[in-house]
Amino acid sequence: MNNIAFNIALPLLAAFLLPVIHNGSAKASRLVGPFVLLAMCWFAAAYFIFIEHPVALALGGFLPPLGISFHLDQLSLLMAVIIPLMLLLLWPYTNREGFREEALLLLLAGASSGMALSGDLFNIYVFYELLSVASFGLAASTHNGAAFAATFRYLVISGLGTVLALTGIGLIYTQTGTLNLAHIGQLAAQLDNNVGLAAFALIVLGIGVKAEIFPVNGWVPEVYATAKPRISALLAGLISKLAVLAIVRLLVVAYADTDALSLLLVLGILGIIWGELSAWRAKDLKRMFAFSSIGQLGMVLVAFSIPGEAGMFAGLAMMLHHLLVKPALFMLTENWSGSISSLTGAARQSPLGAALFILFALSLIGVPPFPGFWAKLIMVTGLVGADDSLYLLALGILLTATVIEANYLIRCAIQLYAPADENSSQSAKHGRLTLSISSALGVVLIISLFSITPLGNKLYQIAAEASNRSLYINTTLSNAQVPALRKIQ
Amino acid sequence: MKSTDLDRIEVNPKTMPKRTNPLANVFDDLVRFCRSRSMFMLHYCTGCGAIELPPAMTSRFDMERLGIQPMVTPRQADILLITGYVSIKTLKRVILTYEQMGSPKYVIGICSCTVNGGMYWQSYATAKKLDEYMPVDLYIAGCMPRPEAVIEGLQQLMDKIKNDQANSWKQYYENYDYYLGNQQKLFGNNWQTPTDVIGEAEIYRLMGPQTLGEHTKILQQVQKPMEPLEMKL
Amino acid sequence: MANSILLTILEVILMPLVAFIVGLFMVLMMRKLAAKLQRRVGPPLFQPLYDIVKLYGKQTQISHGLIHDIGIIMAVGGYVAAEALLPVPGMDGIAAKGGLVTLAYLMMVPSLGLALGVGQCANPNGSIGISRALTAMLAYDIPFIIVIFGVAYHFGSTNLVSIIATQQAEGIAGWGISEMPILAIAGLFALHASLGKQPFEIYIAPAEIATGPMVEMGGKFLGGLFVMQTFQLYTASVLYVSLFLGGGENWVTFLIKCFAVLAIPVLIAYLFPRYRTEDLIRLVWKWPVMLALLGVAFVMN
Amino acid sequence: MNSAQSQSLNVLLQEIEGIQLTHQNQRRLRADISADALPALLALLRGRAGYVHLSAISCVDWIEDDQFELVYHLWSYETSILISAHIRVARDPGIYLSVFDIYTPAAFFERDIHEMFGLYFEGSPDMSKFILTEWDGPPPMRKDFDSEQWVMDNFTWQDYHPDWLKQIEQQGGGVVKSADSSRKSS
Amino acid sequence: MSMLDTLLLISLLTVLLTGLGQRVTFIGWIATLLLTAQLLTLLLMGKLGYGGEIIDASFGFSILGQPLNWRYDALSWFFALITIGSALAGSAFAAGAWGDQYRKEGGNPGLLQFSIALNVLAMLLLLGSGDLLSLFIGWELVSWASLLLMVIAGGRASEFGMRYIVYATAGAMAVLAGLAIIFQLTGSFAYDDLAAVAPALNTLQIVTLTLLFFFGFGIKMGLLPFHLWQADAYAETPGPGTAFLGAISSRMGLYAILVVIIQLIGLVRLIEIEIPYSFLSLRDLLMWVAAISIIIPTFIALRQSDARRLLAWHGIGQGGYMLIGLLVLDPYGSAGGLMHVFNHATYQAALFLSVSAVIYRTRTSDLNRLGGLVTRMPLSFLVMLIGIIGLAGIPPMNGFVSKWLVYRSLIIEGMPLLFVASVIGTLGTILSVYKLIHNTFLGQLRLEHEHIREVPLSMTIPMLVLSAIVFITGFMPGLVLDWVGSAQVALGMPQLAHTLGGVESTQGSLDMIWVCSVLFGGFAVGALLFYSGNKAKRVHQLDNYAGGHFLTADVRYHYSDNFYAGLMHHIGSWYRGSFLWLESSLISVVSSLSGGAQLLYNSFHPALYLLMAITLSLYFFIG
Repeated sequence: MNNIAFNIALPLLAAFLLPVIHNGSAKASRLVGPFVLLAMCWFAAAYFIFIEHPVALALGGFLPPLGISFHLDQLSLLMAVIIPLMLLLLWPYTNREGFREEALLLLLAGASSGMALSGDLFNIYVFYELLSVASFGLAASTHNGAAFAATFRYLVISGLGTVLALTGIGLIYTQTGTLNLAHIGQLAAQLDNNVGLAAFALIVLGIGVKAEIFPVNGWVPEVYATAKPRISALLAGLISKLAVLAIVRLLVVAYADTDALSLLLVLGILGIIWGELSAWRAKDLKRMFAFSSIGQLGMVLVAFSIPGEAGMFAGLAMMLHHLLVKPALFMLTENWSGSISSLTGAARQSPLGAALFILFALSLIGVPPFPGFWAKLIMVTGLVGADDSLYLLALGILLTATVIEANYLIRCAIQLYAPADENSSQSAKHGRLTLSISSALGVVLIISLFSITPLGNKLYQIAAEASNRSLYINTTLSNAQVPALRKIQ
Repeated sequence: MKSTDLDRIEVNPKTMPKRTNPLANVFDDLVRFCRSRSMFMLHYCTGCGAIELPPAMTSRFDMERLGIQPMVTPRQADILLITGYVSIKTLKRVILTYEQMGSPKYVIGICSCTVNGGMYWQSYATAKKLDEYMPVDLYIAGCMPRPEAVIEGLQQLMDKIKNDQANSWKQYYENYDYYLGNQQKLFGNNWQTPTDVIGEAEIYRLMGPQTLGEHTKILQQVQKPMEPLEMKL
Repeated sequence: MANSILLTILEVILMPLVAFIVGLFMVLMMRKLAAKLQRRVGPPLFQPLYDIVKLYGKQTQISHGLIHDIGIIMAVGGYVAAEALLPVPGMDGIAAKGGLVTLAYLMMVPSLGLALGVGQCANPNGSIGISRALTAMLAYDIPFIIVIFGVAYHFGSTNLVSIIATQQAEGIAGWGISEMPILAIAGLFALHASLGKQPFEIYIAPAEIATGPMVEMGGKFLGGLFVMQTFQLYTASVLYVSLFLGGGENWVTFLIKCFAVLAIPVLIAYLFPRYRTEDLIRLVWKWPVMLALLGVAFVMN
Repeated sequence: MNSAQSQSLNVLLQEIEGIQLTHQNQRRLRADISADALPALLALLRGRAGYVHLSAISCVDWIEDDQFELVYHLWSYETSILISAHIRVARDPGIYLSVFDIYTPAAFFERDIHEMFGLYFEGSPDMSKFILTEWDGPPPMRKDFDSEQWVMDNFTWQDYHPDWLKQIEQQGGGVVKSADSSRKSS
Repeated sequence: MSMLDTLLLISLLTVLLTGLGQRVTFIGWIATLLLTAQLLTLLLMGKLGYGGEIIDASFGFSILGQPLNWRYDALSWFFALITIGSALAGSAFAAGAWGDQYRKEGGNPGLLQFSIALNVLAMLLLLGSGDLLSLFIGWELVSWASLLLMVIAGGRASEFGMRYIVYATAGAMAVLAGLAIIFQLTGSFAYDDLAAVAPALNTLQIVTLTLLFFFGFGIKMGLLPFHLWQADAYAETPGPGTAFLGAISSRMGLYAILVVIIQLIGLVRLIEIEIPYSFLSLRDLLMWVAAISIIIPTFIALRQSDARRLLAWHGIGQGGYMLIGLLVLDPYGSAGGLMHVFNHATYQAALFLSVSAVIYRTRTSDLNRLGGLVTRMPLSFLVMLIGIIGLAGIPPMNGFVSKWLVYRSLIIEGMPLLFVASVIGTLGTILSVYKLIHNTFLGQLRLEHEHIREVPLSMTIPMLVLSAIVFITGFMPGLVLDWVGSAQVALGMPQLAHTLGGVESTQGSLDMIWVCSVLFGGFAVGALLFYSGNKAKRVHQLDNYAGGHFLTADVRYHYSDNFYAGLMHHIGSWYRGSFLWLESSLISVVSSLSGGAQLLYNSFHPALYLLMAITLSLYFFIG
């Protein structure tokens, strides 16, 4: 039971040992990363399959609320499985620059698994810090001026964000006197005043930097445009989801039905408007996908701000769908960089790439048979369910945003199939690796298309469990288990 | 211009032989009577005589009581009024208009210029004898005959039609070679009108012995083909 | 059932003949009135008949193709069929089987047929004439349709036979003209415009486009158009009589009414020069449409 | 129109050497000049005296002197005096230069004169057939062309006593019926 | 395995075969064969058209707790018949010589057949939808499938396709919003739940639902404010594709309106709702939208100089008739509206095919560069003649019957201004269809078209079959009125009592058999009279009256440009393209907004703004 902690420890250890192994034998160091990720997958999957009810692990023998405790319920374990899988998919197999990027990726893996699993607010903050450090390194890995400038800007905003998050956590600590999420949940009454709300706002703005929430996502287009497509896929696809999950955890536990929800809703709506509108005018593919991911994350935020199970369900559906589609689209930009007008006739040079582009675009817009439509349908029914005029406004904006999204995505698609003219680039051919990655994601999308009903029920079950506040509190406080380091199954 | 050409055209055309069964004759008389009582006049003012026609049509002399209406296009008209001197350029258009009319058609030459060239007799540019170029039914002399004279002429034409003496339009088909010869003399050998007179003569069985001659041979060499656009699948 | 079919077939054959004869006299009356207005003697009694027999008696004539022939056949045939829908004293024909709206559309078949025939003459004068004729039709058909709506709504049915029956039931007071005077005036205006006589004669303008559609019509083609003219006058006046003047109780009063109705536009016609197409549209869309709408407003409540 | 203007005109015209001016009346001035001085005169008049209007070029065939006389009728709206410039051109080569570049309407007059008199104008834009499109004989208005003779050769004449005329004469000739008997209808 | 399953299965099979076999040369014939198979299975379900009961599909799944099921009733059978019929005509036309020429010019006939088959499958799914969710899924599939058909031609066609898809997505989102509101009211997407709760809805809900659905479905039908995309998009599609789209694609919007507004919400509610400050009820407003979308597109069609665009604009105009007929709510009007869907499909497909035949031979559809083709392409002329008589709604053809029904209901229900508006539409149609046939087939034949022959048999047969249908259903409208009657019953409207010839009633009846036979009797009399005269000699087109002028072939003696000069002189100034201005202003608003939005991301001092925002919120929260 206690080896889930390995999921965090192992990658960190591997990250630090990598330079040593590299000096030993370069070939061996290449194998370390994938091996560690496979192990992480194995452990997390083992837990995810056998768990019936959420389990709280008190690390280091100290019972919560004093000690650090991990909260393992289906949602966090699901994320724990997804993280290594995505990293395996986006691992730099053909990497020649040496081990630094691999080490950072392993660091990223460890930090994100920690953030997904941990049940302690400060612990989440620490892992979040580790995560942003790793993402700075990765974002700057293209070693050119634009990348450095973008990463620097990202650094400034992220630093400021962490300061805010810390003040937020401090405020919560002054109010409730504890940092354990479950304990905070128990004392939620004390946070139900202005200070509590301000604390939540600060944490949202703080952690929101990575979750591309409206005011703090100034860095997104520059970083995604200049970073390697694999890195921006990771950042946009995976890391932003973890940040959102952290906020949602706090929301479910402490601020269940306060007007924190409307704060999230407003930020989500603004995110959608800003994201979709600026994507409409974007000139090159990478920036367009960056803005579109801001818009999509705005939608995810709006979905999570729906009170109760329906909100969690809709949010999870939108999140997982975006996690599947966006990395694939980013991978396509590997050979399709440069302005969109240079892409005219690119479909002739890489027909499979264009077909995949259209598949993912249709699913993103929400054309019926594709899972994107079902996610959007859940969200729409959820928004209507919460009969409050602000939610109806959100529904309206969501629908108009879809129209704008359809406009610029189909404009690109038609541009691809238009006859090639003089300013279309000649090197629009896709590499075999990138095509294989995005087609793998495409296959997953199509499988989920056919098996939509079972997936829907499983997701509903996860959402129900995750949004159950009382279950969270008493699993952590009442029957936390002490993991004996000795018993390793 | 040998005089022999002249007498080949009998000047006062003999009446057509009566048809055998009486009913056909009654029908022919009726049609001839209606033809005489309803004449559509193509108001082709080629020269100064045309100024006499409006008074003939309006209230004082009122041609309509005789059944004569002015019409605009040759397709609808029966009478072609040549009112005045016919210059060679105008003669080309007059011949085209004449050939575009549906027969039985009648030509009335008003003013002495059509009879013998009138006061322009020694001009190089005018045609002297109209009936060399097309069969003329009636001349109304006078250097602009008064409306009474015009009406009198038209009445004489009505009488001629009623008792079947106004068949000169058949002359044009039966003696087409003679007329074509005169026309080619004036306009040169590659003179051609869009209407296919020889084809028409064949269709309506009006081919006389003199229809084809050396002038029509010249015409056939020069003529650009003008077969009608047949509907074909 | 069988003899009623035979009866209707007999009526359908007889009505066009009656229409042709009455139409001839209507044409004669029109030309006589025109002559009298211009202080002329005017044509003899059977002049329209002479013209038609002479035109059909023509020995050579030209045609521009099969569609040119079919155009004239449709023009004459369309009106022959339209006559069968116009009830006359003693004969109802198939008026009960197709109402007022069918008649209005059947009167468009001849103009479409003529338009096709003239189209194949391949003469721009004809095409310009036809484009002006169709524009004039667009112009005068709007008040005509409003009048039809008013009458049909007032009598509650589009069946001409029942319209005439209701009018004759109450005598003069029941006539359309006494119950809907404004509509009657608008109807007269529309009738006049639909005849295509002097002020609205832009599509036959002899000076500018050489009698428009009739430019290439000689011999039996022009004869067909003269026959169509007789039918046109007859249909217009009989329709007006059956809508507003209570239809025909017996032939004498019926003919008097028809000739009186036709005399009015003819008298007006020969005193006016021609309107240009756009002025014609402006005039017909302004006054008759206003009158007709006013009439319908009265009918509606 | 007053004498001051005509005085200044005379002074102006003296610039063309060899010009003889005769005042037919107050509004008409005739100028006889040599053939090669004409363009200079026209340019001078147009430039300095407001003679913007070349109303006509007429041609006279002096067959005895074996010369054509060309008369250029010029009109000015300021002085409103009609100047007609007369020049003489030899008949047999029959070639003169065109003034089309000074007065554009000259093209038509020159084309007409070429067709009627056979006088060729070098530099005139169009010297093709103008009115007599069917005529391919000699220029008809030259005096050495005898129109009547040509007509006698090419045309035949109406026979003045054909038998149908005799037939009418037996019926008393000319108008036989009186006017009122011919009135057909009431 | 109900009949519906076999139908959908064959349709799916067609899609797969045409999709995989695009390289095969005779793919067209395979597609035609399979479409005939679909037609046969549909006819086997024929008893639906004569009052049979509903056929349910055996497959149906429930996704995320919402049941999805498919069923066919008389209404969907009627629409399905038209869909498969026009698709069959289109693909048969494209299968033969047209396809070979299209391939030689670089087009891909296999792709065209594939997209037609895909459209048919999508439409069959939409027509069979058993609940609102499957309706919406079918709706989205149809709009995306028709996008594929529109962008095949590439070049400008993809621009128009792009513009179409923005309109279509906006429409779909409006429908989604409507569905969401219904879900909020009834908690499920089933038809009968909505029908149950409909009477209890308050006015605001009814108005929002109607407007949303009319906005959503109206875009596909090309109702007035949203009609800009249709003409260009349909005209640029390759030949048979236009015929299919023009005939049925925009009628899917009408089907959806029928199902949702008339069948479920019920039109009676719409009549009671008064619009403030105006004497119009909501239904009257919708009828006026339909009436205006009859007139304006027809008079825009009048000015077009491209044959395909002229016909496409008429497609929009005729859609207004169907809506007006259905909104009158009396058996005549609704029967007229439904029958007009069938009639319009037949003659619009025939007209588009004949125009494609002309393009096949002369390589141009510009009306000012055609003329005099009647002597060279008589069959296409005959098809276009029957088509335009149908489109103009003149007696012998079926267009007249449906327009007569609509007019009669407008007269008896006493709606004068609507009646006049629709008649103005008809008159405008007559003018512009004559311009179409005159500029293409009549007038002087051009030199370069002297050696043109009639199109091959594989193209004339579909055209002639369609025009035969137009004539037969005009002569005996009873055939179609049976289907229309059972569709009315399926919609829950009173059925129209009709005979084979037409309609019997005291307030004015129509018997097309009598009217047509008298008309042909009249033509016989006219022919008798005509051929009693002497024989007429056929003359060349240059043997024409031109005021004495000798016509030569190099001067074209033909009038076709600015055809209705007099009319245009009068109403020319009314064409100001106000809708185009509206659309472009909307686009500029969006682009300026997006410019503003991007400003935030290009600014260099995010941290400062962030700090300011935070201190402000802190002061607000804690202070």
